Amino acid sequence: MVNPIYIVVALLGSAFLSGLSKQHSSAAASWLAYGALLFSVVVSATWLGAFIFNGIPAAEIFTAGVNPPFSINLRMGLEEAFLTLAINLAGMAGLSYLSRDFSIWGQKATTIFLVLIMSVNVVVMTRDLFNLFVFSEVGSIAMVGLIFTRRDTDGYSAGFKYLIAVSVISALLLLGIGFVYYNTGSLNVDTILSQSSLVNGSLAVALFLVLISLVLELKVFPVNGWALDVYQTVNPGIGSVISGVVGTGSLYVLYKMLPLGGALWYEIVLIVGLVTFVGSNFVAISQKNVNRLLGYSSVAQAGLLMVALGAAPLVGQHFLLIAGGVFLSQFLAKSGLFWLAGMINSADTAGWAVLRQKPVLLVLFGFFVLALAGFPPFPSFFGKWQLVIDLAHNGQFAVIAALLIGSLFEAVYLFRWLGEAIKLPVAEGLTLQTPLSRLWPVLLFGILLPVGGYLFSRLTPGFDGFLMVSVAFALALMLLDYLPAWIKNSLTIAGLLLYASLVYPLIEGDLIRVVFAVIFVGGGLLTLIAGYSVKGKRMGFFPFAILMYAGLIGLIEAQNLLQFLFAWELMTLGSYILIIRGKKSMLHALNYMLFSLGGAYMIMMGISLSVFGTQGLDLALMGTSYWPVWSVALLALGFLTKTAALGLHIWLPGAHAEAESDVSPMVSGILLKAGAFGLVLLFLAIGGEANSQQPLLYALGWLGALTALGGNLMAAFQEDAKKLLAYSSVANLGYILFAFAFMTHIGWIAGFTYSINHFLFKTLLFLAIGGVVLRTGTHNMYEMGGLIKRVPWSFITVLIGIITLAGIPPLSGFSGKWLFYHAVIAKGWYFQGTMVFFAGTIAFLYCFKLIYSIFLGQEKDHLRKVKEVPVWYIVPQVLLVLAIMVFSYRPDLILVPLGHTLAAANYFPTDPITWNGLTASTTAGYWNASQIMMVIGVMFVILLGWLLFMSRKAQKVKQFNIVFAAERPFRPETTHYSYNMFRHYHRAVGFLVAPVATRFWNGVDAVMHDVAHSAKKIYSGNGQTYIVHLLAYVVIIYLLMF
Amino acid sequence: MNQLFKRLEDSFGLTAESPRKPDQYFCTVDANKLVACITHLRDNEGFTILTLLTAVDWIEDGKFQLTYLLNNPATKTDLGVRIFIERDNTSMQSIHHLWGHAATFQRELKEMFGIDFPGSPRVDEPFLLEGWDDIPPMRREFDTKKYAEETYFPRPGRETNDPAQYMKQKLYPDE
Amino acid sequence: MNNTHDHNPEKTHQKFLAPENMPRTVIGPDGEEIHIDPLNDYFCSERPKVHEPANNKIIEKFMNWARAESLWVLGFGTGCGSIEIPPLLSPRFDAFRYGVAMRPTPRQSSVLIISGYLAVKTLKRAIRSYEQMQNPKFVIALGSCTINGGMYWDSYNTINRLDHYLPVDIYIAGCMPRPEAILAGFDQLKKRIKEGRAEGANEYARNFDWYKSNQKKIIKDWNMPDYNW
Amino acid sequence: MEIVTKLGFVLLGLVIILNWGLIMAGIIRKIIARASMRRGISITQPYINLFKNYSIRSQITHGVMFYLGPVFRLSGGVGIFLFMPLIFGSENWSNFSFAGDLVLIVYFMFFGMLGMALGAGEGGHPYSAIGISRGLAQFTAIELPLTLAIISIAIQYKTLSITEIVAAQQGGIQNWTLVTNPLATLAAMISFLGAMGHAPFNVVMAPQENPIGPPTEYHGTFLGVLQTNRAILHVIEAVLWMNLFFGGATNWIELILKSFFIYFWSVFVGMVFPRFRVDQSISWLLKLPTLIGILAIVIFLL
Repeated sequence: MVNPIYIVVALLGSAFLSGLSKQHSSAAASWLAYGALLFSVVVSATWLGAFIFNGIPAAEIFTAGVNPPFSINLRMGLEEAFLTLAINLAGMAGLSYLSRDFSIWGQKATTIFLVLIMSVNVVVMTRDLFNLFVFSEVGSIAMVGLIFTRRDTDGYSAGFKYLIAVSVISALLLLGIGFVYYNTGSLNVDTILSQSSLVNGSLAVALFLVLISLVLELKVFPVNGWALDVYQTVNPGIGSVISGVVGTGSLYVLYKMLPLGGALWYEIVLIVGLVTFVGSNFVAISQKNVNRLLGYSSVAQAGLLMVALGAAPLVGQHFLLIAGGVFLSQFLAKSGLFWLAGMINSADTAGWAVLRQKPVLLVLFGFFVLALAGFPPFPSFFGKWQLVIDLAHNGQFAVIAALLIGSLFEAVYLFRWLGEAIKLPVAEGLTLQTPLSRLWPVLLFGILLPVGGYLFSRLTPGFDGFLMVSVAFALALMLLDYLPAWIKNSLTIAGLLLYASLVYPLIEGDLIRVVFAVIFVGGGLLTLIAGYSVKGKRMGFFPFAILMYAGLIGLIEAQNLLQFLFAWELMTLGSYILIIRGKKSMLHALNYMLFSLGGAYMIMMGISLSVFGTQGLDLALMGTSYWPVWSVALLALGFLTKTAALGLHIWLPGAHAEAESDVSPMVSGILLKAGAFGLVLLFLAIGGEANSQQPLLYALGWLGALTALGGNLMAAFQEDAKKLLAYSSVANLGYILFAFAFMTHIGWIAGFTYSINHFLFKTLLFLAIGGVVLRTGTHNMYEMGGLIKRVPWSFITVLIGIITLAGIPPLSGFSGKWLFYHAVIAKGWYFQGTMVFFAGTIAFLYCFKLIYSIFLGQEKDHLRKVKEVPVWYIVPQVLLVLAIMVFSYRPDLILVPLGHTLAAANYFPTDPITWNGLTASTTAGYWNASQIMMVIGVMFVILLGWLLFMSRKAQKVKQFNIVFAAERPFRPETTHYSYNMFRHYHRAVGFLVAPVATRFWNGVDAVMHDVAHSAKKIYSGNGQTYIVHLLAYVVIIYLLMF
Repeated sequence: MNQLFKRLEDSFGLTAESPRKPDQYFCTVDANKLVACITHLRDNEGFTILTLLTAVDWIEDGKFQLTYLLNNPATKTDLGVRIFIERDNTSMQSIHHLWGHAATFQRELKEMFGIDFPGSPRVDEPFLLEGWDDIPPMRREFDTKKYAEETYFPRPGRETNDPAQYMKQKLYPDE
Repeated sequence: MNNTHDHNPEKTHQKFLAPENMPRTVIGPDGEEIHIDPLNDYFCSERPKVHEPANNKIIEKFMNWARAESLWVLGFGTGCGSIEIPPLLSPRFDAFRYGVAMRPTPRQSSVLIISGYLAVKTLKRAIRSYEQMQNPKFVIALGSCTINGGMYWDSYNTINRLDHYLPVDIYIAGCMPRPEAILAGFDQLKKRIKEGRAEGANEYARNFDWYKSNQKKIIKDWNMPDYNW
Repeated sequence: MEIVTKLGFVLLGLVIILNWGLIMAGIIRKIIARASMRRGISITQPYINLFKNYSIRSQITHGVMFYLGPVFRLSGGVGIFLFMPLIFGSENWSNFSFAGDLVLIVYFMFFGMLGMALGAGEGGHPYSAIGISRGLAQFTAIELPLTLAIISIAIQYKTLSITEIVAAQQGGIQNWTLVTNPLATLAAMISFLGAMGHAPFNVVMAPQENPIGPPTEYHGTFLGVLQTNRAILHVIEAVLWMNLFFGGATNWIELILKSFFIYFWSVFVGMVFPRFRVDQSISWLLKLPTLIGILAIVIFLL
């Protein structure tokens, strides 16, 4: 082992040498600096390796051979090794990144930089208070030096503000250290800690001064204006150093010192951190300036780490996992983001669209954003999860709620930013500067993120590495993205099948899971088949498609809540990217992401409420868990955001309608079922029929009915075919929610039938309509018309689709309706039931509008040469039609075993449906699907034959040969009755579809932005004000404490 | 009314005629002063309604007479303003900007007499005579009877009698 | 029937072609050019066919009986006679009892009543409506105007003889014939149908060129294929 | 052999229903005529019209759906017939009612509507589409009181099987739903007005506003098929109402009389009231009749 003191020596030495070197030997000097940093990296790495693999104890290093307090004593432990490694790595990468700037600023800059890195190394390792003070002063001065390298008014102003603020903080620190020494006679941290039992009044004040200055050093909200001004003005490369390197040092110092303050200080740090996290993220919502935004984000992440720090006594042994996960994500991601900002040179987030010129960087940007937002597979996901769970076990629900709200705020700006980068047009004159010296740090950190994620996933209790396989597969596909689409498509299909076959043995006995697995995997295969019609490379599609499907299958396979949430987030992530690929879908995708995250956080909150007092995260144990009503409500709401229940539905229509033709069925027919699956799990967990949540279920039943009505009404008034289908999905998920909320055996059978049917016909319809949209280039139904001659196959499938949708016998939609009627009668939810049936009749309106406006009526001039949709669209449709036919003819094939399953698991012990052959009957009625189908089929054929015989000589005429009051129709456009088709209906019931939900969410959005904008006003830009803020903060905390 | 005519005479050089009925007057103005005249009548003299716009073919004089019949709802008086325009390649200023419905009258005049009103909306669209390719039928040089006989397959054996002659013959065959 | 005006049908057709019937080119969704010839693309240009009566006499007789007893009249009023039709349906005359009913669409009607003088413009619409009716179809012409032009015999714009343009089954004289006369006319029509003599539709199809040339002589802006299906 | 007997009875029933539908239409029109001081058509006129339409020689077609539309429509009517038990207590006259209960019939009504909609749509005539859009819009509101009434009687009889509902009403007029559940009956009878398409709910066909709505383009055999369906549908829907609310029928005479009076109810109201615009009728149906239907359920919940 190399003594870590040599890190200091090497860095300091190289700093001196480079300072001494002349301009002409600058190359040698910079190589020397790299060497020193590399040396430091290697030293830290070897220590880290030794700690992890050999498990050696922490090493204490005493300089000058004297014991404390008369020497500098350093410690090298696991944390120190990890952090110094991070710091030195960041130093090396940062030096490379800044090398161009340094070559302009001169050798002094390199010197200052090395000194800075060295000082932070010492700050991390030192166990001596005064030493700590000295080196943090050294660091600060070096920092100011770096800030001053920007030689203009802004730079000087920011530097001075920094200097003043740091001086004030240092003064407090020095004062505190003096008092501590006075009281304890020691400056060694460990010595003081051993005496902490002696804390009396004056020592407490001394410790207060020390700790509050350390807290202030972390730029807590809202007294951080000085730091934000610095972030905004400095070179992003230096920003990354402030955020990554210096911030790390400050945090670690606080970690070291916090035990001095005792339990109270942990609480304070927790609260301060929480305020910082939520406040900074909130203020950042209305921020558009990239560097300042990054500043806010850095501060917020520091706040999050402070929360972790403050929660250390609560989380116990998981602390390193939590703090490490969050730290690693934010360290890598934030550095990476700063570096990217430097390459782009656009003050506005909108300028980041230029990243599309280098897809690799865009992917890395995505990595960074996702890591910050706490998405899997990145380390912060595991850290946050463990933090929430541990907090929940300690009953800290307010903290969890605040954390989740803060995270949601964070997601607002992060995903807005990501969306802008993916979708906005590239601004004129912006270019990406990507010299290798700047590229490799970003690449390195970007690659480290998933690697770190993998490591942390291994460390997190209860996580099964199996799920990571799919992530690895997606990453591999990302690397293969230069291949043609059909190869990748085949690979994706193969991967999906492989994954499904691996998962199948795990769920084989559980029919409920199998049904959903069939929906997810079957739907995935069918929609991916449609993907073969895409020519070219289709970059950035398949990795995310597989991610989404992996997430969906993961939901089914999940053994515990962590895996469930992991899969849930993977699915959200994959579908987000799929949705944002659509043409005008930037805002819709953002909406989708925010609602999904909101839902996911509600799920997390619900989980945390439910796991309070138990240690079990096992899904199998859920049934026995303790279920407070709020927990169930939150979980249900979380799942309902995915199924887009009324009020939470506004993200759906846009997202589904603007997505690509084969993505719409993925997200509408299949993805929505994830929410339904969640509900199924939840309702089973609360005990099936014998649950204690009747009032909540009653409310959910009404919500389902209202959703069905509202969704169908909205659908009837759409002009956009895909929006129509999307609203129809809203309504159908309302049916499903309604059916499951019955919590009776027959209700659940109806719910499953609906889920299966909706999957079948909605995938079918979206594929068919998507194909037509692909050919006609428009979503607007009134621009189409008469396409039956051009796309007969699509017409047939749409016809079958809408017959199924409308629940007309003999197709399978009717089975759902029949079960429904009987479930309603049995349950006694008459009025809700009536509302749902009313909604069902409204479905006719849009079914007719859909098929008539597109396929019947007058053919338009510009669509006269439309070709039949690609065969790759037809194939899955035909398969779906076959499935519908089989399910229509023999519903018992699924329903009978499903009934047994539900009854056998003691969830719904009484099975009211008796199957006599193919006849299903309840006490109230009976139904035989096969007989109905045969009777109707035979009758239909006979009548058709009769009419064909009678009209065999009919003259085929063309579109304008209609009776038009003895006139000629003017143009097809003026003769096709489609636009605003149900205007009369709107006049009668239009008041029901007033866009209340949209107005509400727009109001929320506006208020948030306004408040955030006002909140920003505390940052006046005046250095003196900032100091007043600082001091006032100290005073307030002091008053609060004593 | 006479005062009105006096005023108009000064401004527009109009020739008044004696009234046909107590509330119906006619006058003649120069064609190029017509628009100014009826604008004045509409805006200042209360003749706010254009009752009709019609034409008479004075083929012997080589003139078309256009009559703009205005009505003053306050005094319940009609005033017909006449102009004479040349018969050949004739055209007249449009007054559709004064009364929207004048465009319809003008369209009819164009169709039936061939009087053009440049700028009048849809003036070239046929009203009744879809696909007419002969001279406008209301011009007196157009021989309606001849046209009808040539075009519409007259039924052989049809007799036509002048009612006066016919009755005379019936009642007083000797005279 | 000599015609001094020299009509070149093709030239006239071009001259009066409606703007919306002009051939045009539109751009399809994939940028392809699509040539539209409205007359051919929007309208069926088949000629009418002769539908011979059924071979079996008894069946044909039965069918003719049904056709005769169920006369669905197209609600198309021309000239002053259109005011004589509504009283037919009033309680006083009650044409319903003879199986007469009004239908609003030519597709379902079998009787076209030309109720008075026909301007060329109206004739065009009457012909279009007649052609959209299905075989067998019958024409009743009311009043002297349809017989020989009546008081409009020398008008520049009113036809003299309907039977040069449409195959007329029954003429009902009068100016105008009263509802009683019209009822009598229906009775005559029924007789004709039952006797199998009301084959106007087939006559029209057989002599289609003659009818069409007569029609086109005065209707110069027909603006659709010869037969309006 | 059994299936042959079954088919025989089904066909015979269909023939009876069809003929009764045509005769009933004639009688009703005769009554209407007499009410407006006319002699009116002969009772056989519907037959003649039907024969006439089937004997039209020439036809045109707008495409495949132009054929399928009427077939769907007639299948809808015949299908309801096939799944409807006609005579209570008679195995032979219960058709295929063993295949499904009331829910099946309620949903099968849509089958014909869909067919009409598609066929009319293929005709390409804007008035057809306008008629369909009006009809569907109005139908949503018409179904609402009916649904409430059906749920009400389902609560009352604890079954959705038509046969059992009829069975529960046997034993005299005091057992009819009309007496035992008058509110549900009232709601359903208002629905019936809409289902029959007489005034005040006849804006769909509205001859004065658009040429007869959906079947604007239909003629000849196509129209004949639609007329056949109309004859069957009117009777069979009256039979449905009869089964649900008026004690069903134990023999053909009873069926014929009851279906006549039920159908006559819609004609009677139609003679008296003028026509609603479509938005008016929807608003109205969503108010009073819906309220009546809700009350019909509330009474059972109390």
